[in-house]
Amino acid sequence: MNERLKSLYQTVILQKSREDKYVGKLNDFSLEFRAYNPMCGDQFDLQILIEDNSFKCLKYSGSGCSISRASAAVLCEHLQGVELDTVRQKVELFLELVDADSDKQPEELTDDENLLAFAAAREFPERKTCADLSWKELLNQLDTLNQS
Amino acid sequence: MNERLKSLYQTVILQKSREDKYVGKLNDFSLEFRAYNPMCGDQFDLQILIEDNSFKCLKYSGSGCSISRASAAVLCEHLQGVELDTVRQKVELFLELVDADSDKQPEELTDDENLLAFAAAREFPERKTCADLSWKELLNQLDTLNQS
Amino acid sequence: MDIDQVKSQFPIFRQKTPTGKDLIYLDNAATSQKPQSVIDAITNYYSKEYSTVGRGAYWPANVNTVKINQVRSKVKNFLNAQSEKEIVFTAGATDGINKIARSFLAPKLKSGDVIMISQVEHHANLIPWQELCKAYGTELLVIPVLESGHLDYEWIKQNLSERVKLLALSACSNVLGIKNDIKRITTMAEVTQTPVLVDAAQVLSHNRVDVQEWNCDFLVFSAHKMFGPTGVGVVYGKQSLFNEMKPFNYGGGIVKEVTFEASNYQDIPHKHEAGTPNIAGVLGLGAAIEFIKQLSQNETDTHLEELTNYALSSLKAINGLKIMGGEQDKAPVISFTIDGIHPHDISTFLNEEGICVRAGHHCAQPLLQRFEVPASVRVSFAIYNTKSDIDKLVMALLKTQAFFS
Amino acid sequence: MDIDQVKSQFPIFRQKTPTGKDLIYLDNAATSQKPQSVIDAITNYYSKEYSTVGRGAYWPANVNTVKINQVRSKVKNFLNAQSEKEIVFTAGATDGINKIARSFLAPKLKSGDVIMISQVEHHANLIPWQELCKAYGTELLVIPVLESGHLDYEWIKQNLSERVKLLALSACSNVLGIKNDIKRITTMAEVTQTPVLVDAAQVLSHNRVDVQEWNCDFLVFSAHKMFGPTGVGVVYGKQSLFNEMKPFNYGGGIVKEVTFEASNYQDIPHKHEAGTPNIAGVLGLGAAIEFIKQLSQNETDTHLEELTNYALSSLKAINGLKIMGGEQDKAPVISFTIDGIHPHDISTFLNEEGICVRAGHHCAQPLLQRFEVPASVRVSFAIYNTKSDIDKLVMALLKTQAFFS
Ligand SMILES: Cc1ncc(COP(=O)(O)O)c(C=O)c1O
Ligand SMILES: Cc1ncc(COP(=O)(O)O)c(C=O)c1O
Repeated sequence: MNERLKSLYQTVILQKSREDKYVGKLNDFSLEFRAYNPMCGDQFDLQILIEDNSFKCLKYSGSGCSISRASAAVLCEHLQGVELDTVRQKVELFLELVDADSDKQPEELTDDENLLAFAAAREFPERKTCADLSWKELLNQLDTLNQS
Repeated sequence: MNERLKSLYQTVILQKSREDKYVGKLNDFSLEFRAYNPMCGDQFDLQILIEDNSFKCLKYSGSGCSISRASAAVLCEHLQGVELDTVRQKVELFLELVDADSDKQPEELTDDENLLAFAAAREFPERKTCADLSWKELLNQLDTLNQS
Repeated sequence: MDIDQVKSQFPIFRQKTPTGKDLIYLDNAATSQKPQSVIDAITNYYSKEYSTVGRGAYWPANVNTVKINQVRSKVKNFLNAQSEKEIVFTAGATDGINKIARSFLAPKLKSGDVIMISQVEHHANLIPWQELCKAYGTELLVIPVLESGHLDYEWIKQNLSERVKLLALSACSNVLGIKNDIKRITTMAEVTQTPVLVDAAQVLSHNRVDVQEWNCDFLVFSAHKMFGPTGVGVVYGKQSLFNEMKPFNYGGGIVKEVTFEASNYQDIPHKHEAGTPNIAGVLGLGAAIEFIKQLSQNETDTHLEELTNYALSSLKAINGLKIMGGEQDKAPVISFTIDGIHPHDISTFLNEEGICVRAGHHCAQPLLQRFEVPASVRVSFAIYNTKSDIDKLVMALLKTQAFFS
Repeated sequence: MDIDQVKSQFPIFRQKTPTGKDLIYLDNAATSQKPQSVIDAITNYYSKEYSTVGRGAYWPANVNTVKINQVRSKVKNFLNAQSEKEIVFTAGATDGINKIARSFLAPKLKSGDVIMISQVEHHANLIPWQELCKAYGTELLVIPVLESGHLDYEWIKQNLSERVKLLALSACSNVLGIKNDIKRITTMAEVTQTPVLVDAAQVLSHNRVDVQEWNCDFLVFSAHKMFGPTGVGVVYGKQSLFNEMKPFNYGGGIVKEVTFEASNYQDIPHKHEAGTPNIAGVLGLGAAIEFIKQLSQNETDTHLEELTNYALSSLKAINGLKIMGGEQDKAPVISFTIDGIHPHDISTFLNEEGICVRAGHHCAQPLLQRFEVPASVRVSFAIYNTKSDIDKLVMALLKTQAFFS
């Protein structure tokens, strides 16, 4: 096991990909969308309940590699309880974290270990789409929400 | 003027390309066809009067390079008076004469100087289509005649 | 056959991967590596005698025109076609299938007609027909594939009818690696006078093809999967069909006379080759055919069969590894899954070891749905692969498994 | 600019022709020679990091996927397009025009509609429209060309109407070398909301193009005429049009979800790029753009203008030589005839001197009919040509004339 790989699949990612805390369906939700990567077949359905102007409850279901699963799980965890106003900012921060073209070091962006784990994707550009699949689609949804 | 070119454009070819003995239209003809090279635009209309089972009279009109013009002229001259039975043989001999892939030397095929002049086309494969344009189309016509 | 000697003709294997490993290239079903002779044919053309073809009476245009015709002849012999007129150069297999769909089939389709394909088709041999069906109210009939990866030949017999206006079928699945019995199918199709198009994309690097023996009406392939360059392929078509159908494209080089009122077309195959062709690509394809011919077909067969069998038994020994499809009529293409590890993660781990495999749906989503697998790992072999490649693959898989357990 | 230094980047000029002469390549309007950097981009790909793109998470597939996207970006900047989404790779200009004809125009045509082209069009930008007219009962309106080689702009204004569903026009005639005023035409076409397709095949090796300034809806070109490889080209299209239209081809890489019932498509530009692309071609195109960018545009302009003017005055001094069209808005392309000598014979004589020119109708038969010329000789210059090339051309023409008189 080399160091590059180790950093990509840190304990955080392996753990989160196995956790089922956020796996499932909501009975009641405000927003539902599918994050799908046609190149590899990874596919997740995300559901979000919005109440009191914040993300009250999030769930995901579907299948994908360990990185995309962990990323969906961390999305749910990280945005749970977050106010609508600050959601976009948090999503954009995550997207910058995994973006090898960013001129900021990951540590300058956050000290949240669960998020930082994904920064290793910068070293594996072909896995970036796994790391940011659900996040990118959420950003699209926010754009659509804003327009309507 | 190098030797290769000289042999291609021997006096025969230059002369025949300027002769107008066979240029024109027949009032009365048995066979009329167009020899056309879409790649270079050379285009000749040939008319043949067949009487007493032989090529009685031949004429051509149209435009083309000196080699294709000379070749049409020599076709008319060479086939004038020839019996139907032997036309194909003569056409095929000419086609072999200009064919670089033939394993016969031109001199083995004929001692007719007017025909031999075209053998230089063997050295200029890109001019072969000029040398054999009218002849090839005549062969097509003979095939069609035979079938009908 | 001396595989080391063969492999040494492929310059890519001379270097290390970015992680410092030997390159173990096992994605040959996607595209194959290039021998030096193919690269040289291209470089030579661009640096020593570059020109267009078909027009231009100067050197080097005359030389290149002759060479392109020679390659056409080589392709004709390679496929055992009857004539050079049956060989049309395209941009690849996908391009070829789309061209036949538009120029041959579309103009004669009417609602109520049927197009038949199979469940193992690559998207390239599925979506063009699906779109025709949408546009013309035609029905798409799909030959079911058995658990073994074989087509249900009985089903074909029962469902073929005069209504079927085309049967489009791959000679070998790019996921399961199971070869279809084309001869058997064309024999059935003859009865109903259904033209048969063969997608031969997967077979030409390892199998000889004889279009006369197969008696197919069309056959397509891409050069890049048989050691040739990208951006070039071939459509073989029977002369009568090539003659009757509309030109594949309209433009320069296909016309006899043109006025603003009308144009008439050159004879086949030129009628179907509008525009400046991929000349470097065609020359490279010629060199690729020479490369294949210079290998002994028997020894190639034996080598690839041995490799495939060795890989099958080595892979099956891995706990939780499942191979898709059976082992009969098997080309050197193996798809599998491993319990609890996603194919994409496997691919990343293997890449660190310099091993290239494909993870995903391999442009055959309906087939994966049929086998109820969202994604698989695919390994596929070519003449330059060795048993040692497979040993390293297995080792790396075991290491990956250890990490994820 | 140091032309010797530029020329030295083109390996083909290092050798002699079969008749022992220096190569004087004057058929640049047909295709241009390749600099070493373009050849290297291709060789490097095939011999050091060959793989497919878009799929495959391994080295070198990941590297090549990034590189292809970089070339897309380069093309976007080169044309000053708004977005990479507006750049679709094709097999060449002919391929691009056919694709727009089929995917954009055909589905919306109805009888009574009009397609407008001009009298100077290459067959590639004539026959696809002619065929659509045949199929859909559409009318083909042809903009007349004046004796000067300029279009009749007044005529365009008078004949443009809402009925005109596309105006397809070359930026520069490949026979006369006269550049058309695209901006003026798109301004007129805006009034009637007629989409404009620009055939830019002839301009990219010597002119900068700005699709936003031109405000054209589509633009096509081939890489091989701008120092790039064969078998690859580009269609630029405005995003809204690319979005609304049918995919150019159907196959792998363009779909999101596929079942046997239906498929839905990826976002542009990928929606229009089915199948394995001509990867080597695209990489070579990237290198060709770099080559052009590295030249100073001003100095290129000056050099080619000087060459063209020098050629015009030298040629005009030859007795009986007639140049087609005028000298205003002239690209480095000159067509001429010489009294009493057929262009084909001229070409053979020049070839003996190592001089490559084109003789014939240059895939523009209707234009030659318009000028009542059955065939012409065409010379066309690129950055590596010199005044000495032209001197040798003129000498050889005089020798030819002497022989035939
Ligand atoms: C069976 C099959 N058909 C068609 C194709 C398409 O080939 P290309 O992408 O070269 O057009 C492929 C390769 O991806 C294939 O495996
Ligand atoms: C003006 C023009 N349009 C289109 C083409 C066709 O280009 P290609 O043959 O590369 O498809 C050419 C070149 O022959 C041309 O000069």
